[in-house]
Amino acid sequence: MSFVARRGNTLVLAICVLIALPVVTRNAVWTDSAALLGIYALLALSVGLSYGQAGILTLSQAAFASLGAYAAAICTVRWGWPPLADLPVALLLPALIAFPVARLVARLSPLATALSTLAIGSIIAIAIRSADDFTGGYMGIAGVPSIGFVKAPASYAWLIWAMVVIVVFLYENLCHSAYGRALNVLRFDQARAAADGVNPPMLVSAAFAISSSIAGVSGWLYAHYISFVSPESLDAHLSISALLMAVVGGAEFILGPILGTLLLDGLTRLLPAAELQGVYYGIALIVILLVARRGIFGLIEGGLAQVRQLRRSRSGEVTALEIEASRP
Amino acid sequence: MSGGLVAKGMEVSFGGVRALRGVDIVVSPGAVMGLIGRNGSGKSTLFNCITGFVRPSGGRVSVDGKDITGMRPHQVVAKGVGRTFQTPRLEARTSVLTAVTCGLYASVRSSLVGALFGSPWAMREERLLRERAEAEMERLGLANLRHVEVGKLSLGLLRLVEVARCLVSGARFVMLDEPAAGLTSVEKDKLAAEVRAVAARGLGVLLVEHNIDMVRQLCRSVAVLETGNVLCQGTPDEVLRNDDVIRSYLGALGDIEDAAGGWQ
Amino acid sequence: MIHFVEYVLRGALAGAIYALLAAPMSLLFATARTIDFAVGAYALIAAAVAATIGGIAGAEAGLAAAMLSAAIMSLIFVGLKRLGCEDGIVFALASFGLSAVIESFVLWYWGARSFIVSYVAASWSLGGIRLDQQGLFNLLIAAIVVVILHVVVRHSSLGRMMRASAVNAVGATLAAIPVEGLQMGVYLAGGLLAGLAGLLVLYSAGIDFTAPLGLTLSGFGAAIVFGVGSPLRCLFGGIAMGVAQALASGYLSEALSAMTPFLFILLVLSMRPADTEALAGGRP
Amino acid sequence: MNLRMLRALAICVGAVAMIAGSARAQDAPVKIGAVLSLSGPAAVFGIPERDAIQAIVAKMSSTTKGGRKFEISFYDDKSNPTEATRAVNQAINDKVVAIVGPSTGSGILAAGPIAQRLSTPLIGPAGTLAITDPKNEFYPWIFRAAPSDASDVRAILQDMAKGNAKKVGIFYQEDAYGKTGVDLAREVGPSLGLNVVETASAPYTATDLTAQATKLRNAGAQAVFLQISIAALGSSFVKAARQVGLSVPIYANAGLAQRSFAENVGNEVEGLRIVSIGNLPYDPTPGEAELAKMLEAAGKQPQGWGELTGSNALMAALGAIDRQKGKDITGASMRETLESLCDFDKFARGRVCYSAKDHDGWHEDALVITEVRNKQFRSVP
Repeated sequence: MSFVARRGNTLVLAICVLIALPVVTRNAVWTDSAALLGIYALLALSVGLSYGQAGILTLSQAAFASLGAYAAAICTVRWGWPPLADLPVALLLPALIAFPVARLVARLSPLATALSTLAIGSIIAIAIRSADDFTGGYMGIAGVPSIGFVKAPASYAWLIWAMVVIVVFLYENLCHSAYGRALNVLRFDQARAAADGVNPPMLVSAAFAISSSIAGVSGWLYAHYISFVSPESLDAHLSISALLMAVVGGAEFILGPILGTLLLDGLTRLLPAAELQGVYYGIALIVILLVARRGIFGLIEGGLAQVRQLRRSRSGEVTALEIEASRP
Repeated sequence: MSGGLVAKGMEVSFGGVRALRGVDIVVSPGAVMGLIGRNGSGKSTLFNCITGFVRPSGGRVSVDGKDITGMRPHQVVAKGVGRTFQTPRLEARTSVLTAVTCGLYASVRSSLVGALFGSPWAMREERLLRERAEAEMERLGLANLRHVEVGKLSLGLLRLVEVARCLVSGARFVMLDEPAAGLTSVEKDKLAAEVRAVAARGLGVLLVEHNIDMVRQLCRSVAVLETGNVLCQGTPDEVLRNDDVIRSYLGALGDIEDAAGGWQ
Repeated sequence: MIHFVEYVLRGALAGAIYALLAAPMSLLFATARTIDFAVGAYALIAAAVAATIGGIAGAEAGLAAAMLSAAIMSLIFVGLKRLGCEDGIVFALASFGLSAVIESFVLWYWGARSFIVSYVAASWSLGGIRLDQQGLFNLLIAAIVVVILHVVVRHSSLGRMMRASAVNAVGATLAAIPVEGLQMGVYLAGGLLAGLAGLLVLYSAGIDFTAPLGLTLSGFGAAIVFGVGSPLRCLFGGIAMGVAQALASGYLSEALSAMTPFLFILLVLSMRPADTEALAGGRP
Repeated sequence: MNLRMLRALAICVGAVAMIAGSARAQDAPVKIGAVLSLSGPAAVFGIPERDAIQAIVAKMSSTTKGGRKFEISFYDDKSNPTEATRAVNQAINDKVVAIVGPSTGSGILAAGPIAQRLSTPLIGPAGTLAITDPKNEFYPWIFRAAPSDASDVRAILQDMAKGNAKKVGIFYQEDAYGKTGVDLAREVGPSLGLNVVETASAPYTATDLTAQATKLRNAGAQAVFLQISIAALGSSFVKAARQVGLSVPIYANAGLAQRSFAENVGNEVEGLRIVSIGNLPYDPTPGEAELAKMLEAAGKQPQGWGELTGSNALMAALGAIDRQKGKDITGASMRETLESLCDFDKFARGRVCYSAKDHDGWHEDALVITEVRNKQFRSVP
């Protein structure tokens, strides 16, 4: 029972995926969108973990994703590794860079954090595009092979969303553990967390490293799905989009970033494509932020809380104040 | 060094200003030690110094003979010294149970990776943590608040949750930072009873407090700080009869009203 | 050696623009604990309007356009606040939205063309180093603006009110400080300064629709690198970044020189002592 | 034979074909997708490309010379490879038989596998060398609609070699276009007696280029080569060069052959040389003049060569459609036809022949060396 209760988000997501994907994969464009959405959702989830949980306002997630993507491309195309053998590299490489970076930024204010992650992201991007022979420079690497049996776009959509479900499962485990609770305390009050016995820089760094690994996976999937990576593929704009997606959906909620991804990406699909797209997009973004300041999930949760309270007061359940008054 | 929480010759200076000038203080197991003094007298600095939030420039701190000088806050917690905050910033929607469970962080044994993958061991530990937290809440009479959000609690209850959170970690020494500030008299009485019960369980309590009545009620021994020095030390009645104390501390009652400032 | 000095001087001149873009960010942070990521877009719209109309009237219209855009941002800010938002990051993200709107509008209205106008073409020779007057003029303007801001923020009652609004908005309101009006005013002033920066870019290097994000981030870097609180530090931040960039492009390989501004930022931030406010839980 | 006669002839042939051919195949319009950068940094090219295509379609009332009805739908690749793949996917799902675009090299490389999988050719108006590299698995499906970067660089360096300069400094923008140009110049230069002594670069949004100009001056460059496509960056460098006393001849690659660049640097220099794909606004060939007229009729001001490359790609697609009179047209049949398409109707100069071995089609004869005079590009005889 508690196993189910503590994995509500994973279950909801898994059910949604099982219902939606068979329908979606009937249409080639929707299939493609589903696959890319899953990749972006992973990126937004990585922002959710680092900003929503660990409080690191990050503008470098796309750079970590590109590390994962290049790891995949270089291992398979340059070194001839079989696909899947490159997954550990795509997972570990971003984490190895993110960990020390987080040690540096954990003690800074959010703005300075944003600036330094932006700087790290840019340095990674410049390093990648400057290593001509190794990474293909600005031209990137084409012809990244498929992951074994996964070839058709529909299978990719399934693989990618399976990965999203797995990540949400892990994320939810983390949130319901002592570490997740500590992160939550830490975000509001580092001193309070330290007094609980938390080593703030250590925990934040670990969380950021995990978040970067998630970004790495998203890049790994990207490289194998698109079969091409270049410095423009996963650029700084995407880091900003990922942050927006996470915040719009609700960064502190597990499924918030996924919802934000569906919403913002859906918007760019529906809006007419041309010079004016940015106008529509920007206005939509501002309106969403005005309507849902804690993200769409915050809005939903606020509504649910109101309903719950209403029901409680009707059913005559005890409230906190009453309990307090009745204490011996 | 003897048992108990011992701070000897604590020295702290901030940019040339000496906030502590060789303060000695001993908290024995099962006793409540009071620490009073005017604002700026160094109470908070001493407090932060012992708990690792401020690095001392001189002196030694030890717990049951083990040196903990200069350790970081989380290491100090691991040595069995817990502390509370006056008004902790918590996410308003956290439930009381979760808030108290947070205090158990130091005793968590399963690894981050284990937690991530939800290993059976980690799950079992998680259950144990909750049981321990519930037991502590039961003891402090918080059990029926389990699912109430901390944002909805009164200040008094929030302080009690803080105390619970501190105790649940298995701390042998508990440092309370002005727990009674801003409480109603009913709440103060309740709090005093809880603190006494804590001491009765054999824990050492260091109580930083402005409220003289509370100190008199609870403490066997009181130290008065003045400009970074211990002005005098003794039983509450001795201390409160001391002329210096009356002049420097009680004479300036106006300050006490401002005492609801930050913990720093 | 003479080359070194030349690079330093050129970098300092280039940094003036960053400083001008950083100043509104610093001012807004000091007043409302948030950042306006649309400053690059204000600069762009000012330059586009000024280049289209031309002359002094164009410059004035450009500044007006920038301030109008900033006024929209201030309304968004107030709207968010009235709806109960206190998170500075949300305001900042909303300004990303406005930046996208302006950038896209410019692309739609003016097309993909670039804007550049040359008024002052003369240059002065300083010990064999030729410095163009426009660059010196830019630096002068940036310095004057920043010094004025510094005096206002640090030494006037307006500045005290601004700082009070940021530290404790409720308290400031109780103390009869028109917090919201003040913050809106700072947004407008930010629009004016960013517009000014846009004009100077228009008169020196030129600008096109792709510029906003780059300009914003340069300003952001200059504003944060030495501490966000003070306009003077913005000037130093901007100039330091300009100099670092110029020296790097003079002496280092392309890859390293592209990295230099970012490495510089990281270096400075890593030397900064731990943020005590953050340690105490104060995340603005 | 002039164009009008050609057209009359074509209409006659088309009419005959219409009667002769299967009525079913002729009824439904053939769909063509245009995946172009309508936003983002590559919009500098994408927007003129779209404008030209729209103007031509309006002029032809959506009917090829051969009398076949066609339909164009536009998609934005946002100057981003991922978006390019999505747009190509969408276009093919909308049943297009060929795609004009994507606008950028990386967009084409990213979308190539999709074009191959879904059997729809891409006609890319980009100069990027790698897009027609026979080593690509998807090579058969990509056709180029502009001279490659290698042709451009060779043409302008040949012109530079006619001057006295031997030591060349290069200034380039930090992207794929900029870097490719530098690499090519380093490769081609020595065979023409040109020695690259120094390079300097800047990101798109650099606000000051005097340090870069100083670097080239200090290296003793006798001529400067600009590999830039952002007009603001180009103008800014020219200005910076003059400020720091780098008064050597400047040569620029085709990226800067944009109207706003000529107008911006017109105040600064005379005689700056630029290689260009045609010379649309200023010294047009009759074909180019016709396109310019169409653009003006559509209310657009010609900007440079973006219109020409866009028209090239469209005309290649239309040419391939016309070659398949009376047949059912599919992506695969378009590819096959394109692969042997030669001398089709178009506006730009140069002789174009695609073959299985040559997917580039366009070569140096499509280029012209121009000179900035009086704020205009003037063709150098």
